[in-house]
Amino acid sequence: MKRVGVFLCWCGSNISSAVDLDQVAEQTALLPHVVHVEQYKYLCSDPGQETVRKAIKEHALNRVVIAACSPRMHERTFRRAVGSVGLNPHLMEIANIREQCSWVHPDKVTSTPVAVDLVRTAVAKAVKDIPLEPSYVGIEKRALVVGGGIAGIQAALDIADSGYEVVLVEREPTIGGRMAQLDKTFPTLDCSSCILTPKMVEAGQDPRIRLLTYAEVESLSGYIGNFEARIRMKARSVDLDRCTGCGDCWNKCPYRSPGEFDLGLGKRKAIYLPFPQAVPNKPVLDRATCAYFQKDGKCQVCKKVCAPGAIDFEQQDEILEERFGAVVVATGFDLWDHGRYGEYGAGQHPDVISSLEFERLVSASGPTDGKIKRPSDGKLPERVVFIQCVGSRDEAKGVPYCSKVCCMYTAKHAILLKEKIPSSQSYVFYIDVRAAGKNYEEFYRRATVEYGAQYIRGRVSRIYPRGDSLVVVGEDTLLGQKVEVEADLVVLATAVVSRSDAPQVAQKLGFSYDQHGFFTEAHPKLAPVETNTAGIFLAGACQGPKDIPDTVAQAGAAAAKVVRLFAKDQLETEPTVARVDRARCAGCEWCRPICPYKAIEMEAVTERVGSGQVARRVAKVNPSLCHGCGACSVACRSGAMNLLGFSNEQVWAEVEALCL
Amino acid sequence: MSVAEREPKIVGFLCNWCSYAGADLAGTSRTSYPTSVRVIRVPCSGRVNPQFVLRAFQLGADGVLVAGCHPGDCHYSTGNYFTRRRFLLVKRFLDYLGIDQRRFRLRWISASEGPKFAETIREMTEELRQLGPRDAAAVEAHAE
Amino acid sequence: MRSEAVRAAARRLLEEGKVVRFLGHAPGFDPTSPFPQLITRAEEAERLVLDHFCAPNLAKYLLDYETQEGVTAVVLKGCDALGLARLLADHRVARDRVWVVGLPCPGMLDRDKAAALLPGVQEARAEGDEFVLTGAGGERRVAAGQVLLDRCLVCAVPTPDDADELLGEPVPGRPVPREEDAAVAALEAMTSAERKAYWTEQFSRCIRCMACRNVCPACNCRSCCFDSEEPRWLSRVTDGPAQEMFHFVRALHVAGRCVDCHECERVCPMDIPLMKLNHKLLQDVEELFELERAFVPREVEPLGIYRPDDPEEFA
Amino acid sequence: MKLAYYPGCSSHGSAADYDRSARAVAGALALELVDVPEWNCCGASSAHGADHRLAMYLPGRNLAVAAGMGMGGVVTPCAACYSRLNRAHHWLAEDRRRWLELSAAVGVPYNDVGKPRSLLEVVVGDVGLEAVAAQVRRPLKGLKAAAYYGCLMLKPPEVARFDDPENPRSMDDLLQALGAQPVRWGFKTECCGASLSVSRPELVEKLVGDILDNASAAGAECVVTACPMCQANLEQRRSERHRLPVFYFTDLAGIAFGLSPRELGIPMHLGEPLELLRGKGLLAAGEEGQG
Amino acid sequence: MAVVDLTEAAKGREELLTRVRELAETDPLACYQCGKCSAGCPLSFAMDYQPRQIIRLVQLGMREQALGSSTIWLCAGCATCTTRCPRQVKIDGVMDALRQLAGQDGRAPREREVAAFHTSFLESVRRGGRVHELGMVGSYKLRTRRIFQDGGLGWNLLRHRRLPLKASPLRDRKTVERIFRAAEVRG
Amino acid sequence: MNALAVEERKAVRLADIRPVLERLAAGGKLVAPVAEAGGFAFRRVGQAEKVRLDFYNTAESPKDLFFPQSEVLFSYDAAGIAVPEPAGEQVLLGIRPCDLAALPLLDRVFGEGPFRDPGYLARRERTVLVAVACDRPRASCFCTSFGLSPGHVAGADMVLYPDEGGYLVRAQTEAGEALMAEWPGEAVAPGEAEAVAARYRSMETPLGRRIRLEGVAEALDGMFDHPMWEQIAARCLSCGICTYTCPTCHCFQLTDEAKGEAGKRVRCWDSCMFPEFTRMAGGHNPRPDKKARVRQRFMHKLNYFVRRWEEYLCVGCGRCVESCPVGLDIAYVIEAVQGVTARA
Repeated sequence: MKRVGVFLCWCGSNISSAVDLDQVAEQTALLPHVVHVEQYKYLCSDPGQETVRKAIKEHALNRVVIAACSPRMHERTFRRAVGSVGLNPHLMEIANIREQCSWVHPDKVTSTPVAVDLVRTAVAKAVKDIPLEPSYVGIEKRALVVGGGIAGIQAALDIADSGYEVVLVEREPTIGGRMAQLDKTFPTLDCSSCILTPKMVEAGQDPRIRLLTYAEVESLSGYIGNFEARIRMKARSVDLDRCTGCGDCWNKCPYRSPGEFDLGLGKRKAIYLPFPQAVPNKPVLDRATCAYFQKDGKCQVCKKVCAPGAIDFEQQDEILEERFGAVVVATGFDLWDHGRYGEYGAGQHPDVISSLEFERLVSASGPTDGKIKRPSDGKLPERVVFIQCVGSRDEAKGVPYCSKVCCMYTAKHAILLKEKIPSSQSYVFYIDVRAAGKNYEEFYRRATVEYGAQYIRGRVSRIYPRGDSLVVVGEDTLLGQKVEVEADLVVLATAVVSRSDAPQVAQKLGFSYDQHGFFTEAHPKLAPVETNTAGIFLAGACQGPKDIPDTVAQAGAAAAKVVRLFAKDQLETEPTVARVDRARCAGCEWCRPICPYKAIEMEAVTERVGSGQVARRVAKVNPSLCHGCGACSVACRSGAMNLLGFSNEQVWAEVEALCL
Repeated sequence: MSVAEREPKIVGFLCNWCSYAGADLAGTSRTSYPTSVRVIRVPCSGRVNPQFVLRAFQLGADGVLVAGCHPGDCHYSTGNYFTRRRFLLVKRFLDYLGIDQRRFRLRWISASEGPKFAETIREMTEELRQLGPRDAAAVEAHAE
Repeated sequence: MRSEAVRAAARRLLEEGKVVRFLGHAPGFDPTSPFPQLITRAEEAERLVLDHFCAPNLAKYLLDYETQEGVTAVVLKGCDALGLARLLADHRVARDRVWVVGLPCPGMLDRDKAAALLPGVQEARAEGDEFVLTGAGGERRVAAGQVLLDRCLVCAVPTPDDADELLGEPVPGRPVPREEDAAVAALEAMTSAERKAYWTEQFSRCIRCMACRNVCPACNCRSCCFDSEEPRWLSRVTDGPAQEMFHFVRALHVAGRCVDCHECERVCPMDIPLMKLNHKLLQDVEELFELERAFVPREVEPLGIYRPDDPEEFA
Repeated sequence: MKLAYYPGCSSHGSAADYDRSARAVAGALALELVDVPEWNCCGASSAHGADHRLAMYLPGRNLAVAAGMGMGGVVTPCAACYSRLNRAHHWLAEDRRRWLELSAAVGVPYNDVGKPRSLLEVVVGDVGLEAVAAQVRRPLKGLKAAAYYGCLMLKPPEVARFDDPENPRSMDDLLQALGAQPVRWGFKTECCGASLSVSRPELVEKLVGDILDNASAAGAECVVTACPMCQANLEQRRSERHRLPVFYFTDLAGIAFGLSPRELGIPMHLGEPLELLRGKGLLAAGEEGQG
Repeated sequence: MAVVDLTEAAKGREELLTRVRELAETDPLACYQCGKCSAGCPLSFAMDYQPRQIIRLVQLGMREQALGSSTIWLCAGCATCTTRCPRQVKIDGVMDALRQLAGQDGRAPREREVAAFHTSFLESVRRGGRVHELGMVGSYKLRTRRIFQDGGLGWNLLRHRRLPLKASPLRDRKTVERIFRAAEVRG
Repeated sequence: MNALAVEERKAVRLADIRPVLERLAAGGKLVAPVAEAGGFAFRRVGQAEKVRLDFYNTAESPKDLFFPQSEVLFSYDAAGIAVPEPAGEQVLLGIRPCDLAALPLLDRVFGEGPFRDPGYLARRERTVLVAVACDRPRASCFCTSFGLSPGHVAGADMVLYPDEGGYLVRAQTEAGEALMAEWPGEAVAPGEAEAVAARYRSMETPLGRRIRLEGVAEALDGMFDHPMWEQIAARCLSCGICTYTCPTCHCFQLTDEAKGEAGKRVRCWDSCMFPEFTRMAGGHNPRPDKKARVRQRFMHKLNYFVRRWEEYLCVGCGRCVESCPVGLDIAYVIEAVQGVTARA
């Protein structure tokens, strides 16, 4: 038997002055199941709550309706009050007769019927309330960090520093990422390696961090606190335990090919260390360029010279299975391929290069030892044109968004150029200079004023060769005239884009990504490092173009979120989650794609039919993942999927009560 | 009460995170609006089953309002996109069955848009008043 | 038409043990209304027929064997095969448990139209673009357009594209403009009140026999919301609101999922124009969500996905 | 292969030579060209600045008539006509309601005849370079040629849908197949300003000069076009300092196939085109005569 | 330089934008003034406004300046601008649209000869269904009173049999006349 | 029932029936066949021209006029309980012999035994039945199998016999005679009228379908678990067409509709073909599958009802045969039973 108690709050005079509560009480008392109606001046106050508690006991109430202010205000308060006398906290409903009645309908004559309706509706819902219990899940206090660039390194260090174990997975043979390829960093012009290398070493040495380089996450299953990852350790052909990193192998290896780290501007051996500061400081054998694998199975020079016997041609890929409580994704970015710009030579002209190539040319550890030599003939370029927004802000051929970092690094390039080749002149074609950051505008000004970079506002239309130089044609839009520059080298600030396999990574790990392949944060303002999958966090440019300071800040934030999770022993989940009526569920899986949290999976059930047993598939909601939005319950035509707390029965009853 | 004076009845399904909070804001800022609306709180506009909407109409609602976060701002990230798709169809379909599509509204109302909520109710009330009670039109057509 | 072919197929499949049951058609009380026939032994193959009156879509019957052992063979026309595609997309049937005997369909005859053209018609055979009807009343040659089912006049998918074997050469679809859309447009041209009156009248005839639901390959829930007690989505009382609710929900639940097979309309004993509801939704789905051939089941249904740039009418 | 052929107005006048070589080469490649009956002017560079509808209807009528011929598509040798036909085709393809509008306006029912193609496109794409090479009797050995595509055959790419609008390759490949040596140069797709040739000759002379300068600098001995407007314009608006002969690609294909300059209408070109061919040893003794 | 009164310009802005959008099937407001169009324009050296500036004039509603410019007439229609525009503005279409608007306004074209050429051309098409080059050039010369321009060239062409004296019109000359009328009606 | 036992009463011949229809329609009590959506239906008619006596049998039987699909038994509100007024008088014109024969079967269910249904009986009481001898049987008809015929008109107050381009009208009861009193028409001698009636009684159905019923009920006694049911069920769609169009099916359920403090109890048709027909509150369903439900329907018609009332619950109207979307034919079932017995 349902016994509903209704409590009407005056809220001082906030409600009572605008609503005739006596009349509300009178009409409410007539409703089916209502056994007790009471008014009180301030229900949320201690004595007010006590009134409710007392009445529950005295009148053996098993449902409570509070007519007061918005549930967004005091739902928790009254749930607690109700719970404290042994009634399930979810057997309580609130009728919002303040914000949505007395405060907006000040005339008693018209407001009172509204209040009556709202209370009746709340009673109708309360009658359909059922007791709800939260569920609890344990937490595996180990973090998985995917991607070993500056974002991943920072996140791993922060988590480890808080005392938790971290596995850092990097698909290249070394950690370091894009930042390792850079020469200097704006706006301070610190050497990139100088600030990155110590962190790499720290990550390599921290006993709580396990580095898995040359490795990739194959799959991730499970849910917050309880993920299971399969990690593929690619065959490196080098036994990392034996290798000392002495360098004999790569010094003796007779085969050279263009090096990835230098973007093909320099050469590396078939067995190689990507760059001198690599962590781990141990080589990898590239089977695609190694004579042993590609030709005759002979050569074996590296094996012969390796004193510790670390070379292992037979090594196979290996799969590790590990459990984690949280995941930080920091898989970084790529640069847009300017081969799609036919008007800039479609990537065919050797002296039209990307800005990252310029970084390698200018880097002391680069293929030219820091001398800016142009690729075609090694000449020192005197006239260098930098073009911004190549691929960025270009819906037609590139991406519509601003890549955020190009303005600043181009200013840096102009400065570095002038420092290295004092007789040079740089020209920068730009559309807008975006220098919003601490000391950024000042830095850009230095490039123009101190270093004499010639900034021309306009997008270049065409680059074509004339003799051994390049003609760059643009408009100086401030002048309103077409301009031409003859250049020795053209540097294109190509757009920052997502990794080409970002969608697959997102699908594999189970969160969403935008139309450009950047990973989507759970909320652009309030949850910028969370994904919509609980327990998976984002750091760095995999989420969107970002410079180093922003990346490091976000990595720290992601780490903080992980640590916050690990600080608990158990996760309590809200009980207002979706639930499946297995008997009704047909297993059509319509609910599955609609769930933003991947909380719905299929399970096999067996049931008796006649004398036999049959197996069939039905949906199952993981309450730890479900956020209770209810989208699945609408997708479910049969009504097998329901949302506790806002069930079909309850909303239906509310509609019927409202429309009386 | 004569037809002209009768206040139309609107059933409003408001999502907890944006629109319900927006309606609360109208209250805290004492922005008065017609007493025509009665609110049902749902976690997300994506929770609103079109069957609820038709039921409200059948039980005598003159208008139905579904309100949720602006597209892109859904608390559950994607719920309102599904809402929008679903009700693009439902609105036309209700109209096709003879429930004038002006009687149904889906609105994006954020937690800060108290005035927009009040304005929506005012507009809808006015329009519904002009449309007249729902059955009258049908009854008239039937009588021909 | 192809009775011998279907019998041979059934015999072969059952004898070889490729399938444990075979779903085809058998003659009814009158040869113009064949019924679905299940056989499980090769010698029963003689019972089967396949003629120009075999309109019933057998796909839905596959649900009956969902949890039973063995592969089921089923005779499907192009339109029926979309019904199977629907069941597959809804994970209600596993493809490897079905053996599709595809019928490239030249169009099925409307037994009422045929009977009106030749009372007592018993048989029909196709000759080019014509049909020759024979029966007690003699023989009559009629144009295909006069006697085909409405749906066959505009059939875009006469041949199943997912068949395990075909009974004959593929038949191309007819690129005929959809006349039903004109019916939808005519309704759209009415005033809201006129539409209300129209549907009230149509729905008032409904006897809630549920045949439309039960025959529909898209209505494949294990338990229908209409049968639910709590909440009582649909009142048992057959008054105006309940009839409206029934038809609104039925149509909406197949919105974006309807395979346009017209079976609901064919089976309706009260001749309620259900396809006018389905076509309206089909048309809106195609227009609003920029889909083509929305009646072809796809992996994710139009209402199971969204696009951030979907039409915005709700600001 | 049988195609509807849209010759364009200049085939009856300033490009009568192109018309000849085009038909001759098509014949050699077993392309059957059937003239679109009663074709009308496509509106060229004038209609689109005067009236948007007119600019669609004029070429649209030709497409409608061509569709009625039931051939494997419509082809035109002229880049300007190609552009206008494609603009109309694109406009019609965007919205089927326009089919009715056009049918009513031109009095011919419109049906899609497929994307209008240029003769170059047909030769390179449909016939194929292998088939072309197979016809070569006199490889154009040592002939350095600048393939000049102009603008209208390629731009804008969503309408033209042919080759890369910035770095096209098809004519270069064709020249290579004929045995010639295409030069790398920077002005392949620059506009020569033909539409202003009559009204603003002094501007056009600059454009033509820039193009020919760049071709000469790249070492070209001749310029090859696939457009009667370009050919005429380059020939007529060049200054004294430029001596490069300007060929149609069909001229060189014809020569390579062993056809005589006369059959190809080459003597109708201005300047001294035959001198170059003679110098390269590409003309037989009997072929040195008049045009 | 004169000061541009933006509030004044704004009065005709919507109308101008609407007409341009209709005729050019593109939105000039998408342009962010990068100048890539002008930089690639082969004729920008001769124009009074850069193509980019024409778009700017349209954005601001400065109809007088846009329709009175030489640019819209000097545009050769090569579509290099449209091909390269990062915002997918059909700039060549905008030029066409502005020429049409100038014609509809009955405005004297800034480039008289260019306009006269187009008029003569279309006249020739309208008359015979196809252009008769000699007739068309003759009419152009009369229109512009430039009787002797290109005399030598004409002779040269005649000599090379590339300038036939006789026209070769359609059999039914009304065919094209009807199309012109249909377009005028749709206008 | 013996059709010949009817007392001789007045008979007239009408060359033109329109004036009579107009008079009946004007009274506001006429229910008659009208054309509707490609078929025919019994509807209350206000204008005589809408009546279609050239109808073939209606898609729905006229049982709805006595046993409505939804019937409010009582309603309540704060003020108390209200029982609806009994139905007013009506004239049902055009009922066919088969449907007419179904009424006595329903009478047994609703009018005999300890629970008599006042609503049903009131409607039966207040309805004047004007039958039409069947001149348009359909291919699916098999009334003659049940001892009926196109001329079986027992129980009607009056009968219209289509004859010689007009109608021969014969009263069979006082009520019928009273109704006929004011009618025009030329009086007909009793012998002539009987001759017409006899001609109809001797007519066959068009396909001459006759199903042997001997021993069917008895045979079914032992066939509850027969595999035949599975074969039959394999075709069934589980829809309710057969039961809802049947003139004799009469299952119903009660439902309460509450709205706040007010509400009503409504009796609605139900169908044994629906899965939830026998589902109990706890979820248990004694007839969990199609086979059990299909069997129930035929057992009820051909066995259980016979056991209780010694009559088959079928009149051979052919509606279920005609309307069944998958051609599941009751005659086929009967034949199958016969086949089983023959083999046994």
